Amino acid sequence: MFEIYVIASLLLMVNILVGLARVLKGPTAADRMLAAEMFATSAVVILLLLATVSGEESLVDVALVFALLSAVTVVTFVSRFWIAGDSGKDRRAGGDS
Amino acid sequence: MTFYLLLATALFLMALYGVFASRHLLRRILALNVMSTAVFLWLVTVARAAPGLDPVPHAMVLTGIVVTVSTTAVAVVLVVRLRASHRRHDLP
Amino acid sequence: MDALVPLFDALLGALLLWLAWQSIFAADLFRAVVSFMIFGLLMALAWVRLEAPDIALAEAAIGAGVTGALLLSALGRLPRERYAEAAQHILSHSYWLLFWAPVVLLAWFLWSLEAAPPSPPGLGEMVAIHQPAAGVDNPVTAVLLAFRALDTLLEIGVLLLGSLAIWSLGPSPWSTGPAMPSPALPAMARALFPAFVLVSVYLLWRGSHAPGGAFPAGAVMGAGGVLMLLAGARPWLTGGEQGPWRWLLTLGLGTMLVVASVTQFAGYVFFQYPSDWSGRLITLLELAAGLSIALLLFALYLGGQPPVRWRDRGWQ
Amino acid sequence: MSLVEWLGLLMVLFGLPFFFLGTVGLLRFPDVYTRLHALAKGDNVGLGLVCLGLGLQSGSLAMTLKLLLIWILMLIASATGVGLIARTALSRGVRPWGL
Amino acid sequence: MIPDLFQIGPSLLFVAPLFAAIAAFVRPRAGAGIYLVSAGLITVASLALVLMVGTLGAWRMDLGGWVPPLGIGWQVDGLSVAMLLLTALVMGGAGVYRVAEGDAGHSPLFWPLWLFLWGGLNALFLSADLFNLYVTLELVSLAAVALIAMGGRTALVPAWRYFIATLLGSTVFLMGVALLYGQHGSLDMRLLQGALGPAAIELLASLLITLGLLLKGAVFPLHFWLPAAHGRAPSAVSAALSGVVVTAAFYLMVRLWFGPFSPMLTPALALALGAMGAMGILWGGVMALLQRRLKMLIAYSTVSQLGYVLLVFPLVASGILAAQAWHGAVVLILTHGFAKAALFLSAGVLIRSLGHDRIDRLKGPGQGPALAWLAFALGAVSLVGLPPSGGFMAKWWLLQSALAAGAWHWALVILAGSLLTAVYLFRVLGGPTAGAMTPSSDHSTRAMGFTALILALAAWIPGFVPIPLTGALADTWGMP
Repeated sequence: MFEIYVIASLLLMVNILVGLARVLKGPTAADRMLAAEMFATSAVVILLLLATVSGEESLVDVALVFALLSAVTVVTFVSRFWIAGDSGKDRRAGGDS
Repeated sequence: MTFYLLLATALFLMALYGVFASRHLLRRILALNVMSTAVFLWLVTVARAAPGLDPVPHAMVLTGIVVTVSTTAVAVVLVVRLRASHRRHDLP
Repeated sequence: MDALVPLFDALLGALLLWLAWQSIFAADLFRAVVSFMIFGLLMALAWVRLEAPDIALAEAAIGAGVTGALLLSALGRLPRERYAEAAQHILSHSYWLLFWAPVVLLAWFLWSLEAAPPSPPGLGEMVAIHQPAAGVDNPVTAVLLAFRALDTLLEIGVLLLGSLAIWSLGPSPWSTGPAMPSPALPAMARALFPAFVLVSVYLLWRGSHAPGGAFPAGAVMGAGGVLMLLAGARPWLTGGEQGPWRWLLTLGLGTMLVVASVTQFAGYVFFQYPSDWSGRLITLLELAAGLSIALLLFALYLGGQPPVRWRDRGWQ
Repeated sequence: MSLVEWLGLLMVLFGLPFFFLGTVGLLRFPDVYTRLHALAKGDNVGLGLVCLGLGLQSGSLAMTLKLLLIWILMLIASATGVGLIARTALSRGVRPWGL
Repeated sequence: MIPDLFQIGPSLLFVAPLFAAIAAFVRPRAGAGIYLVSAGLITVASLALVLMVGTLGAWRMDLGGWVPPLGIGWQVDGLSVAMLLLTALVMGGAGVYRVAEGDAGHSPLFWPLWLFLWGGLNALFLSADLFNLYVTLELVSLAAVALIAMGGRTALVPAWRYFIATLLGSTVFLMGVALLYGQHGSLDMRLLQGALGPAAIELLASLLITLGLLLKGAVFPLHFWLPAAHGRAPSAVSAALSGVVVTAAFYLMVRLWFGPFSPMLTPALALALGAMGAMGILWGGVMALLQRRLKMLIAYSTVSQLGYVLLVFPLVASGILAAQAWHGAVVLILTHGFAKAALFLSAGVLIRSLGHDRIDRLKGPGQGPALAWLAFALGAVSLVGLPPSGGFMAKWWLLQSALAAGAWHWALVILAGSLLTAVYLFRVLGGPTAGAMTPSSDHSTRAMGFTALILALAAWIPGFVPIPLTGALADTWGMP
């Protein structure tokens, strides 16, 4: 059973690797941010799987911290960087901010 | 474990190059952060290879992370101030 | 399964290298910052692979919390032009020595690595022998707060000094309220805040016998403060001279200094804990340090001296 | 292995494809709004199934509660985050696909 | 039980500035008062430590009772207490100058930052643990960068350059420390002493550490950040930076290369370090000659004068009169610190009373307070190295060693550097001596000039009473 989990975490890593294409392409900042959020979730799952495989309970704590703090990044993103009403920048969804 | 030592060395060199080659100040801060992460990676790998998992490098890295956070914060704020007062964010 | 683990390592290493490259040389600055944040995320996995969950915890708490928020906020204050000349070569006059010397040295080192692989002696056994005398179950905590307590004292000093340095540069450069009135944001902050308190208390409690302790706990709490600030809560921390918060910011450093020096008058050496009290003193130091670290990280995020009186925005 | 553990393994295996589909959506969907949709599936359903499955296998109440907490936290974060990003994108004039 | 003075003394030097920093932060209005009380305490303790080492010999402390390699050790020997005394006098004097300057336009955060800088420096000079040294170096850099930035808008860019250079230096330093720890499982300098050999990794580690320190010490090809940072900072801060903060890097180089790294100090390496020093002496001197602002001139002079310290490596490696050369380098660090602080402080007084520091306009009659000019002249004479000043003793010892070893090129560099120093400093002094000097006008300018004068006089002490100083220095672990 544990082999399956190791394979699963390996596949999730490949998943992250593929998803990096969105970070590269954009086009808007939100697209890049979304990809990062996606990776955070994937990392949480990898941590949980590894915790089960290794029996190391503290990895679940690491996952817990990631889950708790993932909100902070998104909220900072929309309230400090990619601010509402800053229009015209993304009109054609091509201009990156 | 040699793999992680090589990874740390590669990251260190790449970041070192980045500190010199990049013009934007924020990018230099990122490069310095990658550089210290590479040093931490080296220390933790050494701890892993030692007999019975050496906790001293772990403590050193934890201290180092806190120090890096403070210096990064000061550097980031300095960049913002520089931009506000000099209208520039790149320096040779 | 034995073949899978090196594969995992290799994939992780390739991703880390690629992300580091992106965060230093990406043409678009926001892409660089996002890559750096993902780099931090995956570094946590590397720490786990190297059996250092305590560092993974600290990296997760700080990278996804205050550092990420600070970088994004600073980026919002910088002009949004594209940066095409990502890696301009400015290795002019005096830089060459500084750059090429380590490169040559490390290349030479890599070449000699195969000949003589490092065989770290480590201090693991010595820590294990002396750990009972320190009165804590977690070896990393024993090193941080007993054997190398001076480092930890100075580390908290560096945090305090960092906030002072930032404050001395001027008032907070970014507006504090939410950019867009949204009912969802305060609701989320209110829902999450108990979770922040719960998790940091839990981490502080875990620290005595397992990975955790003052720093991750403080970092989680500090990030919770940042979230509340962004959601429109009025912070308690102000720039005035009155009030208990200046004491609280210095509580960690002050407590460590007092504990370190007071025992000398009872015949102990500097920073020696009386053996019966060691465990309890370390718990006290963790509590004080955790509280200060949370406030100090929040202060670092503010990016400048907070106003003497916050505009009362309440819950929007 | 007991029946509960088999059930757990099955749930984990059902949860994982959501992540791969999420990535496919992230890469192939035409605009921010549709990509948000793809992302939310992975966060909510995929993580939920994995957490439940691992919780069933862990056999300890504390661990199961912690796993549930992780899922709930991620739910809250992703629900609000998706809303905020979509709202901001609209107000910044990012045009939805097909309009 | 009676507290042990050998324990209390060093720990007081560490604890007092940090406590005072906290107090000055919590009670900003009482900042100057808190500073004066703590400065007096620290200065007395530093003097006491010098006397104790001079009469009773050096000792070590194991913090928390944990013996290295497990714990962190402090060393209290001749070299450390000499640096602690330098710190106490320069930081103390420059702080009093700042008090005399008055509160107008000062940030209330100045005193906490200043005291943090002092505490960090004291911790640095006491520490015998390489990782602990890294943390103290970072503490010192952070405090220094914030203090430089207090020089106003024009100081922001120099502050940034300094910060990046010093952060890079720290990180490279830490990489070297990590390599050493991986090899030996120890961070204590004395434990590493016997263990290090000429193996490849150890040589690499020591070179990385040295590279980091060269960057922090602004040694010739890496000096790019120093002049602007020291020239733009407030004068009291410039005095502390040039007098103590930069020299901390040189202190560590001397400590490490004559301590744990000594098996790796090959003649070629010593020659390379000496050549960098010599280039710095000449380049810094020429650049100082070309400056148009007084504080920039003094800042370039730091690049030049500290180059002398690096000459100690080839001179000691030659093996003839090695102790002489070593003493010369350490006394040079001390006298340079005092003289340079005096120069910056008197330049500050001149800026305050004249409103500018343009060298060409300093010439002519009635140019500023006499006390400041006196301090400037006394400091300049010691910096040039004219007898019987302390600077003369330092350069004389270095010269003697060079001549005894037949190293004519080093002797030539020493003399040429002194000549350059004389030319650029007397270019400044040539003006006011021709005209009439006015007595100091107001009370605070007089007090400021007086602190500068005291520091200038401190630079002369080794010229008159070299014996006690060398007596204390002789008990330094690892001295050749």
